[in-house]
Amino acid sequence: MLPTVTRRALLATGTAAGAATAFLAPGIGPATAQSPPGVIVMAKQIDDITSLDPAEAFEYTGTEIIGNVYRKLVTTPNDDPARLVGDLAESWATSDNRIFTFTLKAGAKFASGAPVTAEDAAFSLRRAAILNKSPAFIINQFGFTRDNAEARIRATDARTLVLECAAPTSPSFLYYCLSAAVGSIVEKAVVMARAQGDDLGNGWLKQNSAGGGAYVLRQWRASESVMLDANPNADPAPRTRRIIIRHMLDSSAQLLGLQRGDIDIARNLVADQINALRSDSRFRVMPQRKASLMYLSLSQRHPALARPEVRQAIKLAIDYEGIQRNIVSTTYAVHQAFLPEGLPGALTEKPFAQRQEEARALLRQAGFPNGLEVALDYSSGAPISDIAQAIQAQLGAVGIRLRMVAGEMRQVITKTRARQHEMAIVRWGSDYFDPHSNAEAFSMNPDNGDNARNRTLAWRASWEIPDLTARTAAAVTDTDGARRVATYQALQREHQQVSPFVILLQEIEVAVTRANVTGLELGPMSDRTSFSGIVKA
Amino acid sequence: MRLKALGATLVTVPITLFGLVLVTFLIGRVVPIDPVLAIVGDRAPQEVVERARLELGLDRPLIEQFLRFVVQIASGDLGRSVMTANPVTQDIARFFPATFELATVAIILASLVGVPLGVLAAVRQGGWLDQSVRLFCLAGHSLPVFVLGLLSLLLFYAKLGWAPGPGRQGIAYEDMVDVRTGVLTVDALLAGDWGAFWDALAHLAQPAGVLAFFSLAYIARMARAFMLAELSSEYVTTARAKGLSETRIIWRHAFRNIAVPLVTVLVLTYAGLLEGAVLTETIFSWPGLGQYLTVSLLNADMNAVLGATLVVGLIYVVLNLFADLLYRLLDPRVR
Amino acid sequence: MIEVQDLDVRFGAVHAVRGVSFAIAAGESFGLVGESGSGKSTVLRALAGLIPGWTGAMSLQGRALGPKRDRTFFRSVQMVFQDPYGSLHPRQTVDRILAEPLAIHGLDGAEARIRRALEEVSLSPIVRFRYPHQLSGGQRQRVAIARALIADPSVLLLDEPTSALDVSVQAEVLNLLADLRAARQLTCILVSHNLAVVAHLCERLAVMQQGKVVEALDVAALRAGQAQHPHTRDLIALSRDLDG
Amino acid sequence: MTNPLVEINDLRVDFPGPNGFVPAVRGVSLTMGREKLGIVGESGSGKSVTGRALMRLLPPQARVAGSLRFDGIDIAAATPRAMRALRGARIGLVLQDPKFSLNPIMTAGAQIAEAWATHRRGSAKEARDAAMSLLDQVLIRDPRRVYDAYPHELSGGMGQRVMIAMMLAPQPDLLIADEPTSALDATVQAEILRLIDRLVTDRGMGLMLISHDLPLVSRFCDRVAVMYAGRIVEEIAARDLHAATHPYTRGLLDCMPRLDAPRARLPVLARDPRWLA
Amino acid sequence: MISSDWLLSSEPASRRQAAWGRRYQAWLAFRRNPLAVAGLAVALAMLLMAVFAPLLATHDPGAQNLANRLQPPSAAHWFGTDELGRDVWTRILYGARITLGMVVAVVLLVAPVGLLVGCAAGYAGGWLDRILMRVTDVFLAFPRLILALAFVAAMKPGVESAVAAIALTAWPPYARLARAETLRIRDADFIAAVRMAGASPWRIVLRHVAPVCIPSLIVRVTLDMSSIILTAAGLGFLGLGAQPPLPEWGTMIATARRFILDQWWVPVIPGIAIFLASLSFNLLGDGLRDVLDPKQR
Repeated sequence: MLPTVTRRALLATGTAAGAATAFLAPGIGPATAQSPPGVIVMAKQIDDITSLDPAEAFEYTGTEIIGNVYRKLVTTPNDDPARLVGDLAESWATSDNRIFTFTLKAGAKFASGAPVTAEDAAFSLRRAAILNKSPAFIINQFGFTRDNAEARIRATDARTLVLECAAPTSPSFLYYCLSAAVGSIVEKAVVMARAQGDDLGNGWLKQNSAGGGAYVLRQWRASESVMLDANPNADPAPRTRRIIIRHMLDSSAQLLGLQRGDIDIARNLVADQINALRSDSRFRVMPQRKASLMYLSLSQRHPALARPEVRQAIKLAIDYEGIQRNIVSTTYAVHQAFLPEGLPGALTEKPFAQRQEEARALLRQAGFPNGLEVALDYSSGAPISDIAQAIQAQLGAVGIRLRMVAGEMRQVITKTRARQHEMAIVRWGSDYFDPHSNAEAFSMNPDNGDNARNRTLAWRASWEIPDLTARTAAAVTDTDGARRVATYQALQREHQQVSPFVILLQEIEVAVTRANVTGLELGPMSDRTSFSGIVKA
Repeated sequence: MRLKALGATLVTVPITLFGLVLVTFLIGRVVPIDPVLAIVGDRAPQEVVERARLELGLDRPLIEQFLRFVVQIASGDLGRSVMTANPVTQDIARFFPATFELATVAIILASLVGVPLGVLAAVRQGGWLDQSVRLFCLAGHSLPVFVLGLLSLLLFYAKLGWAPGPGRQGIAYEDMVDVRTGVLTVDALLAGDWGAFWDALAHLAQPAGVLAFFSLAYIARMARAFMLAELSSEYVTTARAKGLSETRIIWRHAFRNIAVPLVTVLVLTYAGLLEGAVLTETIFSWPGLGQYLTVSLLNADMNAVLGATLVVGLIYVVLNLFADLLYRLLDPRVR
Repeated sequence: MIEVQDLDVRFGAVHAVRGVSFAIAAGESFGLVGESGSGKSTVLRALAGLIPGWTGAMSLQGRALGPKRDRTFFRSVQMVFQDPYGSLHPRQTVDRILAEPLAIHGLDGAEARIRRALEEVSLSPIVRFRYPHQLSGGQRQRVAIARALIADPSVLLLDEPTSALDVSVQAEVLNLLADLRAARQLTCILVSHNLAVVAHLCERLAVMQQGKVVEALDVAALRAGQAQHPHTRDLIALSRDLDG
Repeated sequence: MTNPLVEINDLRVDFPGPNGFVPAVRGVSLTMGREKLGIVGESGSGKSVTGRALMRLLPPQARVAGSLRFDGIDIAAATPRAMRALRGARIGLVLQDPKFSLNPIMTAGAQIAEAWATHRRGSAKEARDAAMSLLDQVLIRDPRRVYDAYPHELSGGMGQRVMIAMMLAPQPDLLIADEPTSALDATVQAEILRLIDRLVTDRGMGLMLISHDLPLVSRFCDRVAVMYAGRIVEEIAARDLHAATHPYTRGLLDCMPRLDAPRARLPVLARDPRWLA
Repeated sequence: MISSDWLLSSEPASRRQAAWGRRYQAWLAFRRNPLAVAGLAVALAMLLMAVFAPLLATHDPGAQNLANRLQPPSAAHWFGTDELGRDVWTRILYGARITLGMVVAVVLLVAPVGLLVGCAAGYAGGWLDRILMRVTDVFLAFPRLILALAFVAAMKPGVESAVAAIALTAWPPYARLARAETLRIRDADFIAAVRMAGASPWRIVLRHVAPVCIPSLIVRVTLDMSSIILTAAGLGFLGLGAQPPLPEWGTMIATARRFILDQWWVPVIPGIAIFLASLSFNLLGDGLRDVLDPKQR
């Protein structure tokens, strides 16, 4: 998934910080303005939205909105994300791990009032496969293509949907993939009525909705606001009539608005601001681990970084705890495995801590008694730039001198995608709620050539791993859920020791609401964040 | 003579715009951000990436890309923005009124304060008033506009609660007034909604004030300089010899003479505000053209960047032309 | 020495000089008289090569002059301008102003030449390192004359050299010019609106009106009241009227 | 004549320079009635400063000492309001170059009408009529066109007529003309001076004609005061000018080239430091 | 030898004495404006701070101490510590080097180019003038910050790019100014006199026209220094200026602005530094204008 957008990261750093509270000590602050009753106002950086068509949207905010406007066949509850539950589907089954049958619940309706049929579901999945936009691979990895989608995704009756995969697959893998935003069910009649040429209604659906979720999209103004109105046919009905998401780039502006009562929920406060609000009874701080990692990528093209001792030395030179505690205390947690906590199979072991002597010894052993010099690409916004500087100092202490190359977030990504970096700090969010999403990225590299078709993160680091690739690929097809989890844990342990990735931190999303606002549910993936329970007292 | 000069100026407009397109295009091509990234994301399969690259025509020779782009612009089509999924023209129509409103109010404020200050400073040249006006203006011009904006927000919004927070409009009025011109204050008036009007005006006050304070120095300085030159001229002596009062001499004679160059200064400052409010728009979450341009640029959304730059350049050129015309109109000597 | 044939100069729509012709022998002093806007200065500037875009023919010592003049031309032709305040570079000392032509033409002995030039125009050596704004109008015009003569030209073009000066200073400058002319056998063209000044310095003169030479005559005839053209007679009458 | 129109007694004016004050006028005393007085001197002799001091039009940095009286009124002590009532209404001032001394963006007529309206009560129409009639009086053939013309559209001579009309509008008692013709061609120069001469004579006003041109002044004035380096070195009736005694005056008269009498060398003025004493 | 008598002599005996006398006169005039003198003093103080930063610094500007972050001013840390526990006083000192260095670099890049382009265009006229002025038009028609942003984005964020970007946006007004000055004097008699002396166009432009433009250019440059500082800070604010860990003042504000209320000194101290530097250049330029360029007052 797209790492959160560029400038918002730059500007997110926020200004006014929690200290605004100093001005606004209870009772002596100016009269608090109030957002209108029955309306929830949420401040968020929403300039990453480029489309609200579920077959196309692939960014945090877009999928979050889609998650509230559409329903999927299956989903996972946020209180137990490993458990699969039906959303529109009542039941699902497979006999051979290749052909899957879903039975839809009776009585579910779209916002238009029309009932949700299996044909709508089949149409939605076919549509995603045929349009083949960025997130389509989540569905297409089961063998669906523009040409065969019609035949392999079928509604056999009003409530029965049959999916025919190209090869046997782990059922949980398929179900988790279908729970992604791209698996959202759209209303065929409404969408096709707006179709232009062969766009299957994509042009219209970018800015409109045709779903059955808790809310309907009333209006999206790019980089300005999103307005959601309650879906009259929703079941259960949302508790708030209207939700307005306002684009606020500056975290301090979000904080001030929250304190003034102009906004009910702030989504992009930074660590120091959150710390200051924690003890304030007028606010509620809600943390939620996200399936998003921050890591160092060490290009294996660099001769020194290709040495296992050097990689290990770097892993041992960094003060993970110090960075987390001092720089990103509330917004990141130390995490050292490629599956983020919350995803099935995530490994919580942290084998690395700062051991400078050991690191120096490893460097000497690798033949660098006088240390070495490496370029570090990083994006220039906080907190990454702070972290980068801390890492520079910590690696410098063991003799690895970093040449700092700051850039735009997308610039760093462009560079790593072109395999032009030596060392880079990058973030990675899981694409869908299955271990394979990250496993594929971090430990598969089927073709290390420059013209490879599958350019995973391992490919970007030029890490040639035929054995790991095969083992990771095999894990997907493992139909035994428990064994699959165990396989992933083993992979992660090995990966921690040998990989050219120094996984540093896992993101914690923190929403801060006013005390009278309840019911916001943050999910580990943004399409799991639910607005339907939000209510203002 | 006059028409000929005007004609010559008009001929330069397309040349300037062409240069603008060329430079923007070149910058767009060397930005080390993959434009495809903004469309398909970081995780899209290689096949999707390549298809997008093909659709954008990025595989063609640079010259061909440029020519195609020029032809497309010439036909009035600025393409579609990747960021907003809208045609760029439509985006600009939406973002520009916000900037226009902000810059207009700011220039009005700055002129209303800056011009009299400058004139008074000139009249009392060397006196304490002159010195304090000087210091005040220079101080305003020495403070980074983002610091000023943040401090203003903290003081007037957070601490005193006098001004509404960032944004163009209170939540209560969101989507309540029909968009006709895109300028919220005007739309509210057209709709006869006084509440919405005052709300929009209140939201304008802070960002416009900050912008105005920043431009004040330049305007006052120029007004003072022009005024000093006029006050030492012979016709002012004549006016004094006629027995006119100082007030009349200053405002009816000298000021009317500086009005012409001053209008030019104001128009150019205004052009600067229309294009240069990026930082203010950022601080005050003002959905204007400056913000649109910056975000597009940092996302390598080149259609949007090129389109918006072109429009801003066009506005600048047109305003320049307008200043020129106004000069010809107001000053009998060049008629 | 100098021949001007059918000289025409236009500035945009303004036809400033219309078919002016005259010829001057070596060592002769020739005057051009007229009111402001009569085109007399334009003729002089065209001759000096300071105005592009003229038509007609001009020659110096038999050699035709083109639109561009080379360095040898500027060795032999020099000019003194009307406004001594505007003709000296405001940021250069007298020394630097006088040294410039020497540097351009690569003449040696700059030190001696500058000292001699100052002496020649009766300027005290103490003004040498002053800036123009530290000099009086008469001193400045002397510097301008020294600059014109420092590279030993044979032709001197004088564009209203005294009209910006007080009468007492005018007398000094006119005397100086007369002396220098005699000493160096200079060929001079003097442009002035003042008939008396022209008569004082020149042997022959032409009267200009609206870009045309309306009458050419020698000074003796002028003094004898033998002018034919009414404009010339008007000028003479006024001159006598105001001087009388 | 009971009261002299102008009484100047030991006027001294200094201007600030980079190294302290520099004297411009050093003890000028002068009396004039409703006559035509010429003040002559070379540049820097202080003649213009004297004229402007009388109207209190010197820049504020100037230091003025001595007494200035106009029709018995103490100029130095007059309130700004009283000064405004004097300026224009009782003393007019014609400056050298109409290109600069007229407001470039007001029509000629409007500037005349303004001068009239400032000192007379009357409607806009009356002011306009008065301006028209004044333009007529300064012998402008097409007053209507000139009324609506901007200064840059007028020739130098026309501009100077407008200037004169403007200064005569409130019918002052004294007209100070500061080099009124030195920016003009000789042909026009004479016309303007004759016009001033006639108007002043007709109205019985006083005229203070300030000029560097001694012969010219002597032709139009009754009396000439010759200034040198900030003081008056000689006061003489114009018709007696040929009998001037002061060597400076004599020098000024002699040093001009003459059309009727060729001279090989021009006599040069030898400045005597004693003149300053 | 160098006494005020020697300098003020009305009869200088050498070119050197004349030139210095002229400068001394300007200084005497400048000295009469107290605000300008204050500006000069502050600017000089900052310059000295920059030059002697290693001597004045109390710490290593890069030394981090995460356990000691955001400390208030104290005896150990005169201006407190920043978000990574570095000494703010030391970083301000070293920041002066970067900020002033950027200013100087921009000026050195821009002023000669603008001067030459403007003088050449103005003096030559014709097609050269037209081409050069169209080019300046293009750059003037650009939104300034956007052009700088685009340029920095096209290269990579950092001091060099910021300098280049600011220079790119700053030269057209200089060219315009120099051209206007050149046009004003091009037809003056003293230039005609030099032409009459046989000087080549280049000699005229370089030795006679350009020196006349320099005073107004100096004034403009001084006044622009403040806007260079502000633009650099603006780029830093948007994350595209000098990059951490470089202690550039604008970048320091940008990274520390989130602490403005609790640990105010972290963003406010560099803010004050920028304000003072900017104000000092503004005052200095304002005073210089009165001395060097009286007609523009």
